[in-house]
Amino acid sequence: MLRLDDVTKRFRIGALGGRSLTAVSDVSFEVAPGEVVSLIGESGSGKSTIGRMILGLQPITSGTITFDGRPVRQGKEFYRGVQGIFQDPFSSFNPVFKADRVFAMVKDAYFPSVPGPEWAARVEDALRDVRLNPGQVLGKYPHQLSGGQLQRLLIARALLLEIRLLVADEITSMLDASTRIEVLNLLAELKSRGLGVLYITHDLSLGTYLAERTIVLRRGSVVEMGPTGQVFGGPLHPYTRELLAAVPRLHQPWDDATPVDTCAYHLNGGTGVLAEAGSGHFVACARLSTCQ
Amino acid sequence: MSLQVSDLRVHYRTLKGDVRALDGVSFDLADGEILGLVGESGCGKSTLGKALIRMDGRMRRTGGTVALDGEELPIDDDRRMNDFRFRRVSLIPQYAMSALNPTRKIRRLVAELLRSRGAAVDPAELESRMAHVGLPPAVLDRYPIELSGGMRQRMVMVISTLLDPSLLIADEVTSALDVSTQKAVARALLGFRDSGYVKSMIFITHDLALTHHIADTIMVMYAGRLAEKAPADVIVKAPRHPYTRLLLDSLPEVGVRYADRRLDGIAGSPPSLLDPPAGCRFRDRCPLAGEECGEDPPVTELAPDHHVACWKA
Amino acid sequence: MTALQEVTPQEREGVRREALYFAVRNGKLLTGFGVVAVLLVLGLVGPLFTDVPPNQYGPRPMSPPSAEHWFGTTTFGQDIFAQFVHGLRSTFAVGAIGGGIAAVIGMLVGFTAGYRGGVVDEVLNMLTNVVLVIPALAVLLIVNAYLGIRSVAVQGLFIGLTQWPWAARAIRAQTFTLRSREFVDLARMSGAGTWRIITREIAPNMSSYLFMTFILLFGGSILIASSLDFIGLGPTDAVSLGLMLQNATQWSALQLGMWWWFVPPGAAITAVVGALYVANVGLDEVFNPKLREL
Amino acid sequence: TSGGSTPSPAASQPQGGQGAVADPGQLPRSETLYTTGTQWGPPANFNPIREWDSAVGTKGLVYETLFHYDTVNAQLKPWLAAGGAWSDDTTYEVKLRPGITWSDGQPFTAEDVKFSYELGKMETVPYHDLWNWLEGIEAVDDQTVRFTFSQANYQQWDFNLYSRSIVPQHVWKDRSEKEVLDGVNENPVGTGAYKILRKDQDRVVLQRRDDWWGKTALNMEPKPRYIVDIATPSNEVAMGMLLQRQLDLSNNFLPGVANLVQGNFGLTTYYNEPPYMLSANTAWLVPNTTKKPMDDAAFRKALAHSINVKQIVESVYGNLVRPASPTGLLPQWEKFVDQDVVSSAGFTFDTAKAKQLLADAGYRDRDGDGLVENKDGSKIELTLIVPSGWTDWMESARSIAASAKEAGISVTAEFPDFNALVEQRTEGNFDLLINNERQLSNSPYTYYEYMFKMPVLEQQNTVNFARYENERAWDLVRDLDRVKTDDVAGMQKITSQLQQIHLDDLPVIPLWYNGLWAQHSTSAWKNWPSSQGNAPKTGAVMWRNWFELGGFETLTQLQPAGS
Amino acid sequence: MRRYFRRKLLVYGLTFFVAVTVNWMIPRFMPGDPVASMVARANMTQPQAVAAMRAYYNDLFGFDQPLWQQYLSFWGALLRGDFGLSIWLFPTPVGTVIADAVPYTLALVVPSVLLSWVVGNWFGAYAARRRVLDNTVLPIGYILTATPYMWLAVLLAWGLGVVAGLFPVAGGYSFSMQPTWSWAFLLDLLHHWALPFLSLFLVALGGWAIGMRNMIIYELESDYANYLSALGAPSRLIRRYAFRNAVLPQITGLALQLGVIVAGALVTEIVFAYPGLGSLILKAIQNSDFFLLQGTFLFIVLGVLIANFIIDIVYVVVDPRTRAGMAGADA
Ligand SMILES: Nc1ncnc2c1ncn2[C@@H]1O[C@H](COP(=O)(O)OP(=O)(O)OP(=O)(O)O)[C@@H](O)[C@H]1O
Ligand SMILES: Nc1ncnc2c1ncn2[C@@H]1O[C@H](COP(=O)(O)OP(=O)(O)OP(=O)(O)O)[C@@H](O)[C@H]1O
Ligand SMILES: [Mg+2]
Ligand SMILES: [Mg+2]
Repeated sequence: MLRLDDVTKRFRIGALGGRSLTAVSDVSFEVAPGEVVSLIGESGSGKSTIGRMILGLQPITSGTITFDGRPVRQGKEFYRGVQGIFQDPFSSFNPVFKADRVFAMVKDAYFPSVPGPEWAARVEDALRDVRLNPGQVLGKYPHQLSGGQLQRLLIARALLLEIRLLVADEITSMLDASTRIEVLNLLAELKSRGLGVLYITHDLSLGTYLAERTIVLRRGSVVEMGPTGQVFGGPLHPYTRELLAAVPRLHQPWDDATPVDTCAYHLNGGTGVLAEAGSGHFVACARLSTCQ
Repeated sequence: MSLQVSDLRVHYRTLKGDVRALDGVSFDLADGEILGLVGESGCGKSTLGKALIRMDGRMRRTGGTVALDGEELPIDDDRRMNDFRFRRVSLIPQYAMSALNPTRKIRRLVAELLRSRGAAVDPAELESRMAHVGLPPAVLDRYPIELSGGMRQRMVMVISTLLDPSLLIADEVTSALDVSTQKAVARALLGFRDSGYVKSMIFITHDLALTHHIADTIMVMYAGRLAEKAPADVIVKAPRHPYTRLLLDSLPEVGVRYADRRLDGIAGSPPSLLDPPAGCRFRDRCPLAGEECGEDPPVTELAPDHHVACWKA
Repeated sequence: MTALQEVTPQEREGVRREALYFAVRNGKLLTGFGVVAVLLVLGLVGPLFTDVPPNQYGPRPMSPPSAEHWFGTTTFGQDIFAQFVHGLRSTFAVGAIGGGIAAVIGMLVGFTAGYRGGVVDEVLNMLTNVVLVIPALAVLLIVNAYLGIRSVAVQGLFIGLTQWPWAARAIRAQTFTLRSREFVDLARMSGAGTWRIITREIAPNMSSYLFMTFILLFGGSILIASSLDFIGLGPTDAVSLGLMLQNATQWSALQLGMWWWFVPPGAAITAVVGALYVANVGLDEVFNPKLREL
Repeated sequence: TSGGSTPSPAASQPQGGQGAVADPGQLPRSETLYTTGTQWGPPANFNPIREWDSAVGTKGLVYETLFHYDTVNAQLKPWLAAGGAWSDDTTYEVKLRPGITWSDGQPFTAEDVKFSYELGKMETVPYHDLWNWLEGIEAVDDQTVRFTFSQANYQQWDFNLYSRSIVPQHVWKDRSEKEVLDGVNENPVGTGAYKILRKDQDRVVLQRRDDWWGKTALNMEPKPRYIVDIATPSNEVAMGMLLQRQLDLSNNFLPGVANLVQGNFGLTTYYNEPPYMLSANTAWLVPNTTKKPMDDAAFRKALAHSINVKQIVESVYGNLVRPASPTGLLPQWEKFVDQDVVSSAGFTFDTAKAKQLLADAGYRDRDGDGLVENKDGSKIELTLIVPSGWTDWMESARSIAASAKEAGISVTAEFPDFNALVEQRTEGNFDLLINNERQLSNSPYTYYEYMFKMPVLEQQNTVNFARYENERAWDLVRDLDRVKTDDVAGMQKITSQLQQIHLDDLPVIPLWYNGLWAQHSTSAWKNWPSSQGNAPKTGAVMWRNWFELGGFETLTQLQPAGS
Repeated sequence: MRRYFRRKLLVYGLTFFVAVTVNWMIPRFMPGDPVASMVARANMTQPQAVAAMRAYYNDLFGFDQPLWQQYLSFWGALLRGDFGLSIWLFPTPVGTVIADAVPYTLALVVPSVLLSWVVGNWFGAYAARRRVLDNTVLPIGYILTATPYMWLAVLLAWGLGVVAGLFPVAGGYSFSMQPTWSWAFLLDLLHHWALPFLSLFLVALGGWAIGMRNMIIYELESDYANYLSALGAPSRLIRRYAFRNAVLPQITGLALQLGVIVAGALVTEIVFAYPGLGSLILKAIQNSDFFLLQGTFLFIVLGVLIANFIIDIVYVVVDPRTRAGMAGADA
């Protein structure tokens, strides 16, 4: 369904100089219908950039991204099938308008001919799907709603379009623990209805909760990717291991005993060629054989 | 006893009335102790931190006292409080990334700050503390903007503790960092306590798991009040307050899969602090709530050092 | 144009209700708008009550303020009060036209540059800089001298055409921060076009900022217009405060002791512009919680 | 009359004073005359050929002419020349004064005079047209110059005698045409009573030459040792400086100065009552007679009757000017005014009469808007242009427009940029304008030349902007030129015919006499010209080309205020 | 860094090009014929003489060449520093006219710009967040910036000049003086300079004070200020930091304001008959002296450009943020 081939993105940065920064380099992967792929990596590793390129919101420097075989590009047709939800629910709503304007915008663009009452019914259905009480959320300003409510409004909005791919960029980072888990549960239900999801996060625990497959990103490059169980159960790349070791876990102290071995990843910055280490499990490590 | 907070009430004055962000909080903090402060967003964690060092213009103490090393802190007297700041109480702010004046080199900044507080810089000591958090001395000759976020964060840690304060308040110092930096910073904080740079510390965060790793004691707050306070392991392993338990339940662990075990959140949302209802404030969301919860639950010491404010605990 | 700060748009709870609350309690805002409103009403209503045409010669030249001539008369016996109220009108008109045009151009350029970015931004930025660096008054002098300015509207037009760059710059910077907001992307994903996003998503978010920009442009236009009038490049077919000043000076009003001819127009310009600036600071305080008096 | 308050005198004291003499950089106040009102910007050149923009005093104080013209007694006054006479109808002989030297010590001779007039042979020199009727010049001996004419235009010749600067041949002889016309002529060498001491952005400082020939030959001495002529950018600044007593003579138009003259400010003018000033030139309303309906003399007459000149004189000028006689001839030419003609054909402000004249000529209001239409029914919408920034004229133009409207003629005042106005005037694309480009001179010839000069060209540069064509009038003007200047009766005969034509046809409508603006402060210098007692009757004026008309003589009559 | 200067230079180059081109177009495409007005002023009557003069001046100013050639030779002359001849002050070269006037204008503009900037900033910084000062003295700042330059100037000239007699109202130095290197003369220069300077200074002062006050308030709310006060640093130190950081944007503000201040100087010079560029420009306009106008205009543009360029460099040097490339939008 969605396919990235050797996608690279470079930014020009700095007010004075003409330095350039490679935010994403040579990333390739696929997302199938009904599949949740989680994209994990530290801050600034290029996760959001990938998401935005998939949504056509940012031009690609090189490589191709196709959806159903066609290159992505802005336009009504494309967005009918692909939608995104961003990190910050508060900034996803225009603060000067009522929150339900996001529905009106969808109607204006995609369903201009649907009569008002019917549209209202559809909106209410979608809201109930995301377990929101329409009476509680409609007609309010964004600041009058909680982060979880806003988040679910956005998901409901996407549902109205019967999308097939959702790019969910850190959609829970602002939420407290309990709301967070509710949003994740909702995504899981949608997935079972055939929705493909690209789940972007830097929180490893959340990544594993939902995803079939996991992609670990470091400085814009994929260092390891494969079925979630394999990546977390038997991480091959030292960086993945280090990440996992740094995650604070409730019932288990930080594992100081697992020093990160001085391997190629430390010596040469970790760029290796992606090589298949197991079925569907790829690692980019120059010393894959020794590490294993 | 390094810090004693008793029945502290701090309100924010707003147009619509007072926001009772801290509504009668009491706790003690021993020398050498690290207190982890957790709780849902908006429950008053930062308010507590600010109240202990510098109240902003809208904050007003409406009751309670704070004593540090047996001496009462004049927390609502900005001028008198100045004597305590930095020397006795210090702070690593939430905004540590932007807490350094962008147009001064670090060395000069530190020198000027210290001189203004009547202290002199000991270059050797400074460099050794920097080394402690993994900062090379060369950092001193850079502008803050030339440092990465994590470096700035660590530099602020060093600066804040230069005068060996008794109490250090660290407010969400790690939430903007990725896991590996987070770990390094947390380690450094522990090291500061161990080296005696600070006597005790309040570590404010919303990440229970992280707190668990560095705090000796964890205090859970809910809607401006204390919910539960106990040694870290106890909170994690044997929580008594229903809120603490639900909070812990909704934390996914690495490796936990939706397909395997579905986690649930806490339904509902905390009450408004503008005009909080009488009685237990968690009542509306609490699965155990009963008749008696209409009354304010007193804080009781269930076990040594294990304080809980709940009728059902 | 000095007092405009870059304010990140606020989206705190109840911004608007709160803003209103502070607005009606903000002394600066109330004084500022109060003064402007009084003078505006005087300019709008005044001419209806003075039946003498402002430039008509009267029988009692050079007379000091009296019950008959509230502000006295000129060397030619013209009623200064009549000129004053008509002049206020043109002053407001030139402010509105000049400020309006500059605001529109500034907004067009600023929004486009800030939103589109890239090459468009570079080119517009270059244009802005070019216009910015060329001293506006010098250009206005030349344009005025050769094309001749007949009416307040034309004067306002020319002022507007030269005054926009700093506004464009300020708006560009604001747009820059807003365009990376996620609701803009959301709008795009709802099929909205560039123009629609700018007008329906971005602009409403900076309405207070835009308003403040307009206020400063308004005041600036009045000052520029008065300078032009003063050096004899004012509209020939109109009465304006600047022209009154020019006439008063040329006919040596002060030297001949006719302070009542010279003082009111200058004082009124100062009052209007000063009040606008003060109101602007007040607005700033209302919309920016950080600046509110604690 | 103006009510209002009379301002009180300023508290300031005259600056400078005796104490300052010790300072070499400072001009002694009691020996220095401060003037302004001629120069409006930095002094650009000292070239006497550039009579219109050379620095103040270049002609008159530094360079001199053969004669001066006495406006009071209406006669030429020998200056560099000891005398001159027509030896026959077409030959004029000038005898020069002996013993005159140039400021560089060289003697002044007949060759210099010959050379100076022969410069006019260059096409671009302003008096080039002299050579249309001047045949040749001969320096008979060192003191005698003989001019031979193909056609003797006596009136014009007298004008040339007191208008043309004599320049030293030994300095100028190698100059090219470009240098003669455009040269700055730094360090001018002249015969005059002053030399240029220095110049700066806003001033020219002249110093008296104590070896000036006139001291003995004319028994005259200009009193100020120094003259500082200041370029003030505007009248109000001049007024401020007068009030501060930093200025002795202002030749600016200072509106409201009547109040100051009446008040106790030590300011005087020629008359101490209206019109305060002598008259310098006539301001005319010039209709474009090639356009409808200004091509109709009846319409022009009606227009003339509609103008309330009295109101302009009183309100705009505060009585600083006086209304012009219908002939427009300056008061100094009063003897040429034919009162019979004036009373039969003259006009006065009379709105009813104006309406009557319009109606009689067929201009009627057909659509009831109170304004008349053309005979063919088309609307009349005239614009009256004066240069933008000329405040008094702008006000006057507004007044004319208003009073014309009263009579039913639609006139709007417009104020184009001066340059644009010049273009319209030159091309003839205007309806009405105000003009005053002829000054007082030795002969009404110059006045009528302005009015009737033919042929009318595509571009009219300086005269006959009305583009009025009347062969007979032009013939009369030329006849006037050929009358000897002492034959007053002969001149009168012709001028009265010209007045008849003028008043019948009104190619230009005289409005008022502009003043010879001169307001003097008595704080440092006294004995300024005045109508009263035996004070000098000459004009106190530094304007270019006016030194020969009495301006210089005024300087010789001044007395230090302390004496 | 290099890229930054390249871009700046490009903008300046472009501005200069545009300014010069507009400038060149003025006398050629605007109504009114400069030669006609020169001829008219010379008071000639004879058609032949008029034609001769016309031809002569057309040739002198090159109006008889094809336009493109005029344009090219204009640039050529310009690069040689030749601005042509003034019409009004014929035959003085425009360059000379300007050179004579410029010292006066610079003497007026430079000190008033710099001093008002320094004093205004200092004053605004001092008043910020100090209730009494903020509410009593700063309104004066607003009034001052809102005052039309000429109104204040005329009031000063009349009040302190004519009525009080403390200052002269016209001229660059006493008309009785001759320029020498003596104290008396320098004093006299100062005496004449004082009022025009004061009027420029006062108006600009208010603007800077307000701008600075607002900046300081923002700075005092910033994170680093909060941090410092949480550590008990005295407000003196915090204000010093705030001042330094707030001054940096004011430097760019200075560049932006230059054009405005030049305009103010123009009007002020006219009021005080100060023999600088302002009076020249006015007269050039009134006398349709296109060439002088061109020259002065170019001169001002050049001055503003150079000043801007200097400010740009200063800014990069003093603000470490620009060097690290974090300053965001470029100036
Ligand atoms: N518009 C932009 N211009 C310049 N650089 C950018 C831009 N957007 C992103 N970057 C840079 O690209 C890199 C990747 O950014 P990205 O937002 O994709 O990271 P991320 O993995 O989503 O991080 P986070 O977890 O903090 O959201 C970062 O270094 C960032 O600074
Ligand atoms: N300046 C203020 N004015 C009014 N109310 C405030 C102000 N600051 C905080 N509050 C309110 O006080 C309560 C406690 O805020 P506080 O910042 O202490 O929460 P917190 O626990 O630190 O939350 P977080 O985890 O989001 O940092 C909240 O309800 C908040 O809305
Ligand atoms: Mg991101
Ligand atoms: Mg009619």
